[in-house]
Amino acid sequence: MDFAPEETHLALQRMANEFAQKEIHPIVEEIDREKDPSKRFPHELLEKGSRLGLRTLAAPEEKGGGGADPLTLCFVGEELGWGDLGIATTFALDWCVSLAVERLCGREEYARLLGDFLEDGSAHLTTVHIPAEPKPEDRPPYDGGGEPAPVRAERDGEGWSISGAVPHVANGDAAKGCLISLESPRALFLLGAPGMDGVKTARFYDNMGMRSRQDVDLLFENGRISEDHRLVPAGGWDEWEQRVQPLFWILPCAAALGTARRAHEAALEHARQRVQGGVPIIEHQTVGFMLCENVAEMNASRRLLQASAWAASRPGGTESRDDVLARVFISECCERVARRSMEVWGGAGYMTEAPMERYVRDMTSFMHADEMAHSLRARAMTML
Amino acid sequence: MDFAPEETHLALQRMANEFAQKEIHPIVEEIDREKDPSKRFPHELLEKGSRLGLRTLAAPEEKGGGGADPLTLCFVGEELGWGDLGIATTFALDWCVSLAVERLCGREEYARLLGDFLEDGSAHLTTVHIPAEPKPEDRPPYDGGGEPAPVRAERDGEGWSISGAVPHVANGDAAKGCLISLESPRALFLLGAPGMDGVKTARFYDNMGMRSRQDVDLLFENGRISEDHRLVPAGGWDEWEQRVQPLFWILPCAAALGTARRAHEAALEHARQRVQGGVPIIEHQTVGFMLCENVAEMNASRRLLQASAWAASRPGGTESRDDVLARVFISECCERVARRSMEVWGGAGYMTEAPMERYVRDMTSFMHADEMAHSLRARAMTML
Amino acid sequence: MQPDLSPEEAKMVGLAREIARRDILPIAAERDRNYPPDQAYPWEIIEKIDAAGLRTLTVPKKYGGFGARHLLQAMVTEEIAYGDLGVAVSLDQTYKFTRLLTDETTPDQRDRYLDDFLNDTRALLALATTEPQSGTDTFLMYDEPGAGPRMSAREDGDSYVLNGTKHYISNGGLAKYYFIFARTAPEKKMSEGLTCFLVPRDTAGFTIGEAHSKLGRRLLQNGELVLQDCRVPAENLFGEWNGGLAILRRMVSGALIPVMGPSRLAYDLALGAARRTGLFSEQWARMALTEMYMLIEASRTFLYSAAWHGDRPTDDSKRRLMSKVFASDAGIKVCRMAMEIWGKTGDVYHDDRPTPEKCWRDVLSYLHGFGTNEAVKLKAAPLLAGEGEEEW
Amino acid sequence: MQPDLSPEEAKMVGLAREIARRDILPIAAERDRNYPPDQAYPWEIIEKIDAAGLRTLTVPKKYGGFGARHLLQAMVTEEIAYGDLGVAVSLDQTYKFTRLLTDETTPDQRDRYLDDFLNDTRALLALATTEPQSGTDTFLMYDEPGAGPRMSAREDGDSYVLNGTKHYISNGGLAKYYFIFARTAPEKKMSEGLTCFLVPRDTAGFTIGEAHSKLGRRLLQNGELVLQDCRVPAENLFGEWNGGLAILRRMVSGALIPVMGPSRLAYDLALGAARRTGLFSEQWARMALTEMYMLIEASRTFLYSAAWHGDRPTDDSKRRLMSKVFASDAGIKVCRMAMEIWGKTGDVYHDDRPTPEKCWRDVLSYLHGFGTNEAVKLKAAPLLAGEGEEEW
Repeated sequence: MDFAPEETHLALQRMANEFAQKEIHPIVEEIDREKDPSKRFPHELLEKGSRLGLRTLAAPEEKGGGGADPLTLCFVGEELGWGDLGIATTFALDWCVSLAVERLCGREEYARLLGDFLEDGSAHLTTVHIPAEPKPEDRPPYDGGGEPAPVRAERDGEGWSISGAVPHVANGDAAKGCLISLESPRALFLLGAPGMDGVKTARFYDNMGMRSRQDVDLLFENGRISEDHRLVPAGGWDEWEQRVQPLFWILPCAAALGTARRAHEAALEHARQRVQGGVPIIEHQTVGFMLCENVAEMNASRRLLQASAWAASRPGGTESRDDVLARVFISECCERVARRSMEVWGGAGYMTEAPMERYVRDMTSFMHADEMAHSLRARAMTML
Repeated sequence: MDFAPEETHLALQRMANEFAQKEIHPIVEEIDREKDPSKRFPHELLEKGSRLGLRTLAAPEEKGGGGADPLTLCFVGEELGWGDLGIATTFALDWCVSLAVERLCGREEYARLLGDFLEDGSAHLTTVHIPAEPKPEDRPPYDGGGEPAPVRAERDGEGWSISGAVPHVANGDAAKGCLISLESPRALFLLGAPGMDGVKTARFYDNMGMRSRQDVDLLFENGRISEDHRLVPAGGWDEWEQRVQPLFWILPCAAALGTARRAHEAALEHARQRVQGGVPIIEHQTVGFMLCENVAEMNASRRLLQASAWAASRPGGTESRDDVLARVFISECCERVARRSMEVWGGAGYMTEAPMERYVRDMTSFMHADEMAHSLRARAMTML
Repeated sequence: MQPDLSPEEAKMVGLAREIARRDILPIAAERDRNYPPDQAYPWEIIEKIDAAGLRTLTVPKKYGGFGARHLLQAMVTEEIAYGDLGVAVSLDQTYKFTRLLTDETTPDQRDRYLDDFLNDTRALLALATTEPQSGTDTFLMYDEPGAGPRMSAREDGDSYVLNGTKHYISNGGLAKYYFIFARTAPEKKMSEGLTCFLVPRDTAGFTIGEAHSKLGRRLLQNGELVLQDCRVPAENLFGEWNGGLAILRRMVSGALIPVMGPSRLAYDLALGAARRTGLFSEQWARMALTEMYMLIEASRTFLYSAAWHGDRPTDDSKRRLMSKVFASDAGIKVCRMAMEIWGKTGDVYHDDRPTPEKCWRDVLSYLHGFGTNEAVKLKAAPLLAGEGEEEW
Repeated sequence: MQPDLSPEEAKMVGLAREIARRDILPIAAERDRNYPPDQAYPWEIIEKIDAAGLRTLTVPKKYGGFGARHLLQAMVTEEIAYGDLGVAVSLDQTYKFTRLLTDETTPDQRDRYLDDFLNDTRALLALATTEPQSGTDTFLMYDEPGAGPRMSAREDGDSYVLNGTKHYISNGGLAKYYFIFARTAPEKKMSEGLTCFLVPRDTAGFTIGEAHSKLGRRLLQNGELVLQDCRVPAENLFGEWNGGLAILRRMVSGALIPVMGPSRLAYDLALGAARRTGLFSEQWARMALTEMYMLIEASRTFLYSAAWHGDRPTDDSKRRLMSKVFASDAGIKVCRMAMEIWGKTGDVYHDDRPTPEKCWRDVLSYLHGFGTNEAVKLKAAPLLAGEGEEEW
């Protein structure tokens, strides 16, 4: 066993950290303040990142990508999340879909399906799940009068006709490629840029945090997917559920850990500067114990994440149950770290002029960004 | 990075698991029931373990030991703790002192100081801290009328004269070697079997859990330590505090994790068998979510522990702050796992005939067995 | 608010407090540690409790009791539980089932049993539902054929013959009279085939099996009831034939647990230790102690509020149920923090003095006692506001 | 117990409830989201509140107010807070400092200001201690030279001249009258050199600096008070010269926070959502909702109990302090669970409807409001029983 990061991990970590510091940090506050959710997505910044290879970091090297495995991506993702959680998870979603396509279809198909993505520095990827029956979780919590009908797929000749709304799709408006998982019959498709033309953004949500990311309802109006779009032959669903989907849970956690770390660093800095009771408050157990909890939870989260990502980097290595639970565990730890860090700042932490309340909003939104904790636990329960 | 256990880890893990199953499990309930705390220490069993190499597993190979590094010891420790927490921590303490002596003095001195330990299959090791001033934590919580004076060391010619009581020494009555850390002046000593003659066991505590271990007050009556017993030249205290002492926090955690795992396995088994509401209770979210929490906390604990132990296995690798906090984090996780597991059993978990309440007592005693959590946090706080 | 006790009520609380500290606390540790489960109950103390008028606290005045309301019952058992939780539970069970004995029995049953209960200074009561195959099923009234108690009762001439085993029964082996639930239409659901019987301990065919050994609350006997062709006269049918579930529903609709008794003791032991050792000068210890105080006060006001409503039209089962969940979790935290303040001695058994570890072991019984906390939540859920807002 | 309100008191609670739901709740989300901090306060609503007699709730009857006791105050602000926490806090601050204005002012001060306060339908009150360099120091009364407020006041003929800056002041910019604490013996400790002054907003040299933008509770203005050679007539000395700490001690001895207002709203929003979406059929959602109910009821009984004692000799500062800690933590948990039940929409801002996320943002203010929870624990600790047992 060897827990030492490799040279390539460290080099990419430095690069991402520099990008976060020089490019992300200067613009995040302005994005956060922008009221119109359709105007927050930082296209220009993401293209800068793309030129550094961040967008295609997970794509095969022979296709011009970075060829990074999940473990390496965790090092990069944490630094990007230290920059900004929304931006980091945008890249993470690109990585997840890219890895999914490669793993499910192999590299030759990859180029056919994601060629546009590789070449277009402004292209991003997303994913959509079409359940057999609409789930309670997907219904709006308030009286949904006037809501569009929930999405459904119907067999239509050689393909499927897709109609209705998919709620809360990450970066849905910016996506030029969409991985579609159809629950019934279990099948996976990749809808590329042309197919996405028939998909409309029906609503931008104004989320409290991760505001540099898009959270939209996508509306399919007689969209079509056909055998051409299919990723795997029938029967490949297990591979998807057990080996590929877990990437979507764990990779974004690296970004969350980065944001938690940034909140903690700000708390540490404040605790060293702020004097009350005659000494820097870091010397009070009231504060010091909170900072200790932060360190312990971040350490545990990072180790758990690395172990999951390492397993996901090997053939047949991942344990879906553990990955699902790692997602819940890490995101809950990171949320607590951010909140505790805000507490260390006292009243100042609650003010918008300080960065602390933004970290808390970001981490809280993270808990709402993908499948919810209860839903993940319910999923893990069946694998006990 | 490589998170795969090595062949030697797995081989020793199997050996320890077998020992736990065949030798430990059959006798632990009887030990637990024994009322007299001076009669519980399982000498015979420990000698059996010693013949398998468990007692001297951490001693240098060239001196006849197992030469196992801290990471390897974690694999073994978890299986022994899966057998019984008291027995596992007894071996863990042997390993800690053995590693400490080797690290602080090198292998030649090791043989001189611990030769008796290596040869005598019934010999165990312990450690005693002599603070400059008695700490509040070491005072009895109730009115201590008639308590012996707290231990103190006084310069006496070439050595020190030690008098008074040291409270709560693990396996103090069985120890034939004792690592003494003297806070003022900062110095370390190893008192071997002959020197231990002058040390009396003043009291056996009747602990609620980990009852196969000894928890005693040691009474020094004009004990003497001299330069002959000294482990390091003056100035070696930093090495002790930063590189060696952390082993005493983290290695026993492997044992705790083993006990937590055993409790969880029993809960899982029960949840699969027990039917209420028409289905096995594992299918109820009330129960399934608790078991999920167990898995998440054990996974996180194990990864954190392995990372700490791996670092401790390398020259200059360990980070004392992280190790201290890992101890607190892991022990608290394991305590929750045990309690949750008992809850899964409902009323049956509270009954003595089931093993569940014993696991809870064991894990709770673990939280009281070494330095307390608050004290560890206070220590870590100074290293933030 | 402050419990608005009458002087007579305050006197009863004071008597309970005195007995707990003078008579129970000094012997509880020794009995907890060294007595076998079937001999640990301190009968000499129940006689003192009886002499103070506390055994018959909930007996209506017309029968010579105190006629206590729920609030007083909760306060008295909390005081007794400061001495020992097991003793308090033996009393609390008796208090609850006294209401069955005095108000829901037939005149004939009262004639035969009430005087004896009032006059026998050691008479305690018990109610028995739990069986090896059915705990939460019965508590949550999972109303399917086959679920719930399996003990059977069949009519045979002028009597009923009961067969089966109950276990974990509080006061099982201590009580003189038992309310026992059995299936009277075995193929049917509980709601259609469960019946309650009043069974005196000396009934032929009724024996106490194992007295369960437990992690804590060891002064209370939790016993196995073994009924083998146990013949009960027809007059001892309690309530309606096949109407047992209604009784059960009222009886498990929310316990007012005396868990703050041991929690307060643990707090006192911790505060004393913190001052004595000097730990009180550390911020973490001060924070821990104020949190303990907070959890105790929050629990007590919640429990008392549920008890206060217990005698009013505003009585609300979900408030009682959830105060049990809250107070049991809070009590466990309080005792655990007290152990932490006792440091390395916090996990040590003592025969000769009160310890926070005994408080903790005792309080842990409420993780499952009166329903596992998770089951209690499921039981309370359907009682949440149906439409619109809660009537706060 | 159940708050034993008089019919008049119950009517006031009812009025508060009505205003909260009819007037405040419908506009709160829009103002929270879209109004700058210095314009978010809904003045038109304070006029309705005034018309209902609620602005002067704690003014003694002899001056024409309702003369409310602490319990009523707690219940009214909780109802208002269901509509919006910020509005409730602006009122709650006024309630608290009304007692200073009516009972502790000199007859001359009352002559000059009380009528105006009673008649101006928009008159609110504020108290100002916090400064950029001193928050917890002042709260915990860290009594060393240099610690605590730095704002200075020097005598100059018939007046005092105040210089310095306060910040984060609740009602800062909204209030008409301010109780402001300044150092009158700068080299000395707070206990020897702190003095309180009554400062009307229109005093020359007194300006409102920044209106702080906050995570939540955004309808309340928290303002910066900038005093530059602010000249206050000698008659506006409030209390004793150099005797400010005694006033401060009473004023920060424990807040009865209306945190359960937004918590109840969040619960209602979650329960509605769970029923509407079908999530209520899942055990985890039922467990979460009963836990929310439990935390709300435990908090309310604790808070009400502290308030009830507030008007009695048994008033106990540590009970009030720790009910704040408990209820704020509980409220945050409740709102967080409500957001979880709202699923992926749980973190979305809305202008046009109440959401649990606004409740959560609002409630988070109590992590620091009226003392950070950790500091409150340290403040309560010395009040724990000195010797022996707590007087429960």
